[in-house]
Amino acid sequence: MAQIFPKWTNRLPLYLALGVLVIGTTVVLLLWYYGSPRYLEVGYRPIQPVAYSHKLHAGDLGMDCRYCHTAVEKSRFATVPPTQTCMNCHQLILPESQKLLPVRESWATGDPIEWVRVHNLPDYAYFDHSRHIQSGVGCISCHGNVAQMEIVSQVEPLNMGWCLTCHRDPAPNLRPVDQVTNMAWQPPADHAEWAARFMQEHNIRPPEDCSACHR
Amino acid sequence: MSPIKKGHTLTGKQYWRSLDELAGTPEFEDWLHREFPQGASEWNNAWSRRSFLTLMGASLALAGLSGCRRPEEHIVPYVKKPEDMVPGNPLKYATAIPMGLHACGLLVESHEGRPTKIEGNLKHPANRGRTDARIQASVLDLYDPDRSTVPSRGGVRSDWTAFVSFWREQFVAFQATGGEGLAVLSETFSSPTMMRLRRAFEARFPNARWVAWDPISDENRYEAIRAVLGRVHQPVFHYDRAKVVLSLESDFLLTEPEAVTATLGFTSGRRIESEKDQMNRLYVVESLYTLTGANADHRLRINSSDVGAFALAVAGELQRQGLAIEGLNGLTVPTMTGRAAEWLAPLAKDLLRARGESLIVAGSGQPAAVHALVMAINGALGNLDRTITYVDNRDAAYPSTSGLTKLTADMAAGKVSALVMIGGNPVYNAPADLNFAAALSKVATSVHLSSRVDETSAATVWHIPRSHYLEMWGDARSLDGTLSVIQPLIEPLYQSVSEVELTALLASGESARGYDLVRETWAGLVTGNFEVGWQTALLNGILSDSALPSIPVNAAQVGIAQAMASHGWSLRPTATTNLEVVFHPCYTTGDGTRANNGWLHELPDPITKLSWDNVATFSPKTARELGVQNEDIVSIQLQGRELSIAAWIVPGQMDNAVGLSFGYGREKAGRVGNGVGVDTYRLRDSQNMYRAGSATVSNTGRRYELATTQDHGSMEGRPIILMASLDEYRENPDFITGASVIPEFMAESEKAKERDLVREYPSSWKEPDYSTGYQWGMSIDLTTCTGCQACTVACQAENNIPIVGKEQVRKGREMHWIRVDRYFTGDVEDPGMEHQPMPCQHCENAPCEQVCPVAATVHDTEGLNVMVYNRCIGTRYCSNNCPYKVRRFNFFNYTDEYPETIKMVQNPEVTVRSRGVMEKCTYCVQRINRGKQVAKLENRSIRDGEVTPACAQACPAEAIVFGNINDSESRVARVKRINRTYSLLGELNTQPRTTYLASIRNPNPEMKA
Amino acid sequence: MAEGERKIYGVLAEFRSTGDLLHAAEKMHGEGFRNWDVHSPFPVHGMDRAMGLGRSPLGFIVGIAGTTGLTLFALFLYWINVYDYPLVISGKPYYSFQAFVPPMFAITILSAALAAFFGMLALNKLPRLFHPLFASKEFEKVTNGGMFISIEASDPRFKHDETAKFLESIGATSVEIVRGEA
Amino acid sequence: MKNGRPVNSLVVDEDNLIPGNPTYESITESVAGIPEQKQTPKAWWALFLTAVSLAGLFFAEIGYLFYEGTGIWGLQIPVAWGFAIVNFVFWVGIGHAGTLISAILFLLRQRWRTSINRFAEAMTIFAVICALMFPTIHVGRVWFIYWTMPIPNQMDMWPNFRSGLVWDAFAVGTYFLCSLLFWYVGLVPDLATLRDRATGKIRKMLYGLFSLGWRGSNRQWRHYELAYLVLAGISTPLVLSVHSIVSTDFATSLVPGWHTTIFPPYFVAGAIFSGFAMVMTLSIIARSVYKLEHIITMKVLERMNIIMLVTGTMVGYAYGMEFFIAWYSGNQYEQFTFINRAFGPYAWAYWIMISCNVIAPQLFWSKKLRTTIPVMFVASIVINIGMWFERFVITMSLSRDFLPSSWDYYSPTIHDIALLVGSFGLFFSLFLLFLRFLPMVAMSEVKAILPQADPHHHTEQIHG
Repeated sequence: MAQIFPKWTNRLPLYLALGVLVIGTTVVLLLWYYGSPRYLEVGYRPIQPVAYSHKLHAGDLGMDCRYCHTAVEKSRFATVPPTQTCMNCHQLILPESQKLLPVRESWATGDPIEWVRVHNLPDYAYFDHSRHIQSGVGCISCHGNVAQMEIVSQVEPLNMGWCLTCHRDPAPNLRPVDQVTNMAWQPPADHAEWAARFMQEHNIRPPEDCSACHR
Repeated sequence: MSPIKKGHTLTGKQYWRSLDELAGTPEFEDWLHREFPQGASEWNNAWSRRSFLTLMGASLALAGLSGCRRPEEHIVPYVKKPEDMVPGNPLKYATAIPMGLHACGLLVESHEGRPTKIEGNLKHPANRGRTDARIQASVLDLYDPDRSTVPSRGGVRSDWTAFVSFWREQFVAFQATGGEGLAVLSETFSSPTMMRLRRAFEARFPNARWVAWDPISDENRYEAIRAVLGRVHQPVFHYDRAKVVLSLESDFLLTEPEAVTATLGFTSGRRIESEKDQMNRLYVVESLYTLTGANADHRLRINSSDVGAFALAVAGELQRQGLAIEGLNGLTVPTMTGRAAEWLAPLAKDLLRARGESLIVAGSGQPAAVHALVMAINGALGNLDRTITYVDNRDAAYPSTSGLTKLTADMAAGKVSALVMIGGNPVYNAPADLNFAAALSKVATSVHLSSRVDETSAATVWHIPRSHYLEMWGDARSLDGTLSVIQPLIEPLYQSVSEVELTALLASGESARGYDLVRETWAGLVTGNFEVGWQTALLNGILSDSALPSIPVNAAQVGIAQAMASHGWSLRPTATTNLEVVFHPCYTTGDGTRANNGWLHELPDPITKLSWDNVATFSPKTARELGVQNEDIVSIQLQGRELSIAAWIVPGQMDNAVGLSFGYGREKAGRVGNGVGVDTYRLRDSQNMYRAGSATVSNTGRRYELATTQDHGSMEGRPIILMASLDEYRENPDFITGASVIPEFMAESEKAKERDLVREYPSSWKEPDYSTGYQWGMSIDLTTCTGCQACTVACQAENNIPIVGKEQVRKGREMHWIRVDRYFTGDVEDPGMEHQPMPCQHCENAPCEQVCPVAATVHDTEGLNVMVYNRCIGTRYCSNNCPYKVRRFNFFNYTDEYPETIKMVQNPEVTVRSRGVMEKCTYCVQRINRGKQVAKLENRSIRDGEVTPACAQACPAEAIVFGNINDSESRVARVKRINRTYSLLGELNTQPRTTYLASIRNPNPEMKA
Repeated sequence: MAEGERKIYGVLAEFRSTGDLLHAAEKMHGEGFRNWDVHSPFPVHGMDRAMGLGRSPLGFIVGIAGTTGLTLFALFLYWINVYDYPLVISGKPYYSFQAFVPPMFAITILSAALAAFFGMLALNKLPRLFHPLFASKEFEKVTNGGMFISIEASDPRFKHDETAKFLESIGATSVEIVRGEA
Repeated sequence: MKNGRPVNSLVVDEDNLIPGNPTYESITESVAGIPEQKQTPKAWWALFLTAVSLAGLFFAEIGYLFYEGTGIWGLQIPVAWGFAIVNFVFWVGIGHAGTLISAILFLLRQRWRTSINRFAEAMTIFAVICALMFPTIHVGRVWFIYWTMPIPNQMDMWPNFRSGLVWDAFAVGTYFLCSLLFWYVGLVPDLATLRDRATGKIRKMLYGLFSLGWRGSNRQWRHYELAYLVLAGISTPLVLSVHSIVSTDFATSLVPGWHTTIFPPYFVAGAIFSGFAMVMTLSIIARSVYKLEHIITMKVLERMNIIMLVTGTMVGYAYGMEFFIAWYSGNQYEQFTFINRAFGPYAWAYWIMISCNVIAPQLFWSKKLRTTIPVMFVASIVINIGMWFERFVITMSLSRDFLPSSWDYYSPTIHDIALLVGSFGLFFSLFLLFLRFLPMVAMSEVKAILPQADPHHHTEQIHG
């Protein structure tokens, strides 16, 4: 009669312990997955003002990346091409196409086309395209097989840990410098030995220093 | 397919990335005009790069352990890309900065069309790649948000074409009268194009007049030269050729226009590699404490008005010692007393010993008489054509106060119907007795070309926006006549014109483009194929061997006595007991034109270490007598004019002298400069331009808070700046050793080790291996460093260092990555002064690193102590543990308050720091990385001297050397091996990568200190 | 009342003082009861001996937990500083363990403390919010000043009335039959 | 022997710790009676409302701080640590007395502790809560504070375990948890008492819940006592280590005036000193508000005063020793720092510290003074002021370190002061809630030291 709690409450502590255990782990795991760039960044696929197809140009037509992204070998930025570059061909090819209307407008009015940035590093991280190209890191390593993308999307997380994995062991991502833009290139059987030699010759020692990317 | 991820709500434009590409295009200018309607005082702070860290911060916190769902960001490419421009790689263009009658050659760095950083042009003889703080800061003036954007008539928005048509009418009208009643008031200039157009103007309007005037100038010197040589010649001082220099109140190392050139030359005579080398010797006679005085081997404080008498006494002594000085006869040589008397004999002896290699220079503040006398003495000492040459610069418009006086009188008398002012700001800085403003109100048509609607523009009918020199075509000669093109780095941001374009309009009635005008002039200057010559000139920044030939000046013709007599000049000592006011230009704001430049305001004065204010300086003795202390507001009466200003005590200043600097108290400078300091021009009259006796000073009892960056001026007997005289150094070349407070047992190992001061003590564990690859290090020579602080501003410009404002500086929160410490040495009443640049020392055993809880500051493999802003959480522990206190903390989001234009000056290669993070000198790691990139592309290693931090690059004394200490042949390695090398606070075993070369002075052994 | 149907949990006897309690306990132990217990507002000196209880194993649990915590943390520090991301900090060795002593110590203490707390609860089978004894009104005194001995019906030597008598014989001031629910 | 007390007690002078032969029930009555009061005393309300409004100020200030940034404080370079750190060290120090009384005195069988240990422990917990606030809010980017904890992240970065601040995080965090467990373990039997006396359903439920179904069974007491002993055992080295580690924030730096080996013992002494002062202040208030003179007796207060006298003198010795070592080291920076402390711009703070911490406690040499309530009340407050200034003086060593060029003078802003005052508000709010709803004296422990609690009490003649 003086009992405050019914008998079943004696099992509460057990349930509680189990509950905490289960929920705790789930929360951690969820955070681990949904909180990570692999989820947050990968798959970012904005619609561009011009329905430009990398698949068509780089893939089917087999244009080289550097035709448009001219500065990639000389500069930090790969650079998005000026309207001029589009017009070089499209004054003759499909001059009437509806898809190309924004381009022609830009060309006429001089208002630049506002492309949406897909691969975007925080401003405190300084990535230099030219140095990676020179060291034989293929475009595909970071940007994925753009030549197969109708609409470009982000395929790698591009977070610091991800960068470090390659900086700590670059060999798998190296290729002959003349192959960097080749999306179809496959590493030969003896890639490992080749990479070792290549790193030797070009004295490739990817820095893990903070100062390499942050200034 | 995965859904398109929209960013979290991030309103406003993302300027940065886009701005990079946009700047300089027409769209951008439209935007600017939208952004800054004339006189707009409020601006909106859209999100932009500078706030990125904060932003990422907040969102990172939201998104847990990783990056955020980022905002949608746009890339705005060019429509037509300008050729030879690769986005991401800065370009450098050669141009020149006009400085009145002088000019310095520059290489300006431009990012995607935005000039961001100014460097010296190595090919230019005037500054040989070096700059000073004023030049470094001039890029900020370009983006000054308070510049006027369109011409205005009677304060109403107008435009250039309107003015052109207006002027056409005037033009026609004046042609009839040959320009009767038409006058032009310009700044001094030394420019072929300007002179060509001026002549055209004068030809067109014979009855018109053209007056050139600067509030602060060498007019007295020119007057003397005219009196003695019959016409004005430009003197060129070759400090590099002088063994003995006597400065009679000349601050040639800082405030004189040719400071950079002079510093280069002077310090080249003081750079010593070992105790065997020779040093030049500098005597300074002055009443205020100037930076030149601070660098003197012997300094004599004396009343400004007695300097002339002293010069005459020196002349007399020289004669007594057997030097014949022409035309001195008839002048009574005054007798000196006290230290001045003790000086004469040894000084004269030293000068005689260095005949032809000595140089006496009088300050611009000294009357013409003194300058004339100095010419005579220099002549007699055989210095003419050696350490001093004269050139006949026909392209120079020399200043004329008498011209201004006459013009103002006529204006007041209504004789002037139209006045065109090309630059200048006479309403603010004309001598008070001329009452220029009143006179101006009598002029029917007044036009003012000015970068902003300043005091003068507000009083004129027409205001025409003036182009910044980085926006305009022009040309300029430096003192020796070397000719350089001024070519624009960017299209004018606003509807502004250059002085050249305005003058052209005045002269021809037609609006012309600066480019054509300059080319037209140069057609007559370039020999051989014009296009080729022109392109080379543009490339090199100078016209090769355009330096003017020196005019042979015969000492005999220097008839000083006659000149004196004819002009009624006197050198008699004024036995003044009452207070003497001595005016001097402010190093930073100059004559006041730079008063809206935050970098310059925040830069502390090298002597007082005060920022954001000007003060009346007193010697401790005088202050005691007047019962005045620092920050007391004193009232100064002078010839019936009164001024209230805060007092500051400067040990070593002459007693009974009151130092007042120009350039403050602007009312229409802009949001930065308005109301900063006190306008001292109000005390100045045309008779006493630089000094005035019989002032009375009283303490008002009120106080005014001043912001100083250094509260304590004594070294407290600590081994901070190690010093010796040249003789002491020769006796004991290793005087460094044991000079610091190292305990005995350590001193042993100290002696044992050979002189590479990076490694000092045995370590109790295995130290990291720095023996391979690049190992960066720096050496700072305290012997040559003058303390001019060019490094400080250069660093501020390069590294996006924020301006924090007076209140924050007063709190002790200034952000300069490299500060220059100033210490007084010796006697309290008449002390010596030492300066020490203080950047991060990049200790190998950096105390800051071990205390950071998040490893935000660590070492990299090249020995840099790196500060990772985006990892920093802001505990400030590192700063506490830094014995050099070189770390700076963002207590607020300082850059947040910046107007958008100012953000355009920021260097995209350097992260803009957000609130709550620590920052510090990085050895300009962005430049190191750039150097590595270039080297990598060319598949080689970085050459010595290829990578230079902003401070080293600017330093006009070449005191800072940077490089790879692993390469024993590199300059820095060699300099570090000099036996004067020591590491500051080395006994803490921090093992700094930045070391100092002890300060050596070269006093005259025959003269008592 | 419903008590009739309710199953007997055991007998609860009250005693006057700690002295009586102790002696009673000695006797109980002598009689060889197993499922019985002594209840008092505070631990009674010498009671463990009287009831013939050995040392609590809690000590070992704590000791093991402490050392495990220490070892794991030390290994973790070694891993992050030497393998995962070695950084040159103030020119010190990667594994400058001297500097890691304070956190190691803290972790040791922490794991020990947690072990002590949760170990104690586990050994005492707490929390246990329901207990048949709480049914007794008298029993409320136990946290105030009351001294009790309880014997569970499950005890092999438990005999309804005899046990009650026995308890009175060893000094119980009152004896109560406690019933759990059916 | 009077009222037949046993002679086997470890403490010689134990006569009437609890005067007037109380019964178990009377103890329960007087202690448990307080939280059961139907009518909350006016005095309590008055104190509580003041405290809560100050606590409100505290959190308002924190809000403003997060909005504006640390610039609202008087901080600068060189003095980059100001009130926040001073307050942190101060509050951690306060905490120490609690653990000391509960743990160390327990191990030393100092039975007189039982009347004060409960709220001394409570005080510890609340003080540590206040303390933990400051290092958290004083960082520039507080939203990244979790970076000081080893949590796996996308940067592959870990905290720097060489940093004194990380040590702090671990030490103080551990300290907080252990104190909490220790306190709660002690509470369980008393909560059971409240449970059994409770009338209202909710009170029954709550006390029932938190007393975990305690039955006072000896099989439970057996583990319980050992757990309590173990916790006391590990808390002892912990409490000594915590302030030692806090002191290494300063001692492991190279700032002259910080870089000293004497800091750990000297900080611990200081902590105990200030902690006891705070306990004194609180117990005087508590016993007068709740009429507990018969439980918190003059004897107890007097013993605390003696401890304050001793620790105060130890602290005084440390002050002296600092100067001696500075001179003896022959290091001019050290020497200057200490001369500067006594005669420099912060001399005022230094002499406040000396007079409050070294001179004030000397009063307690006199029996008369150390047994007069008003004297000890004032003294206890004065001592805490002094101890706050000790931390202030030490922190201000920053204002003048190696290079005179960087010397500067730090002066706090209104916000610095508001946060300091506010933290007291938080502390007292929590403490008053504790007084209102929990037994402020460990009943079961007090009962255990009553004469009649000893089984051999009446019967010892038999065992001759």
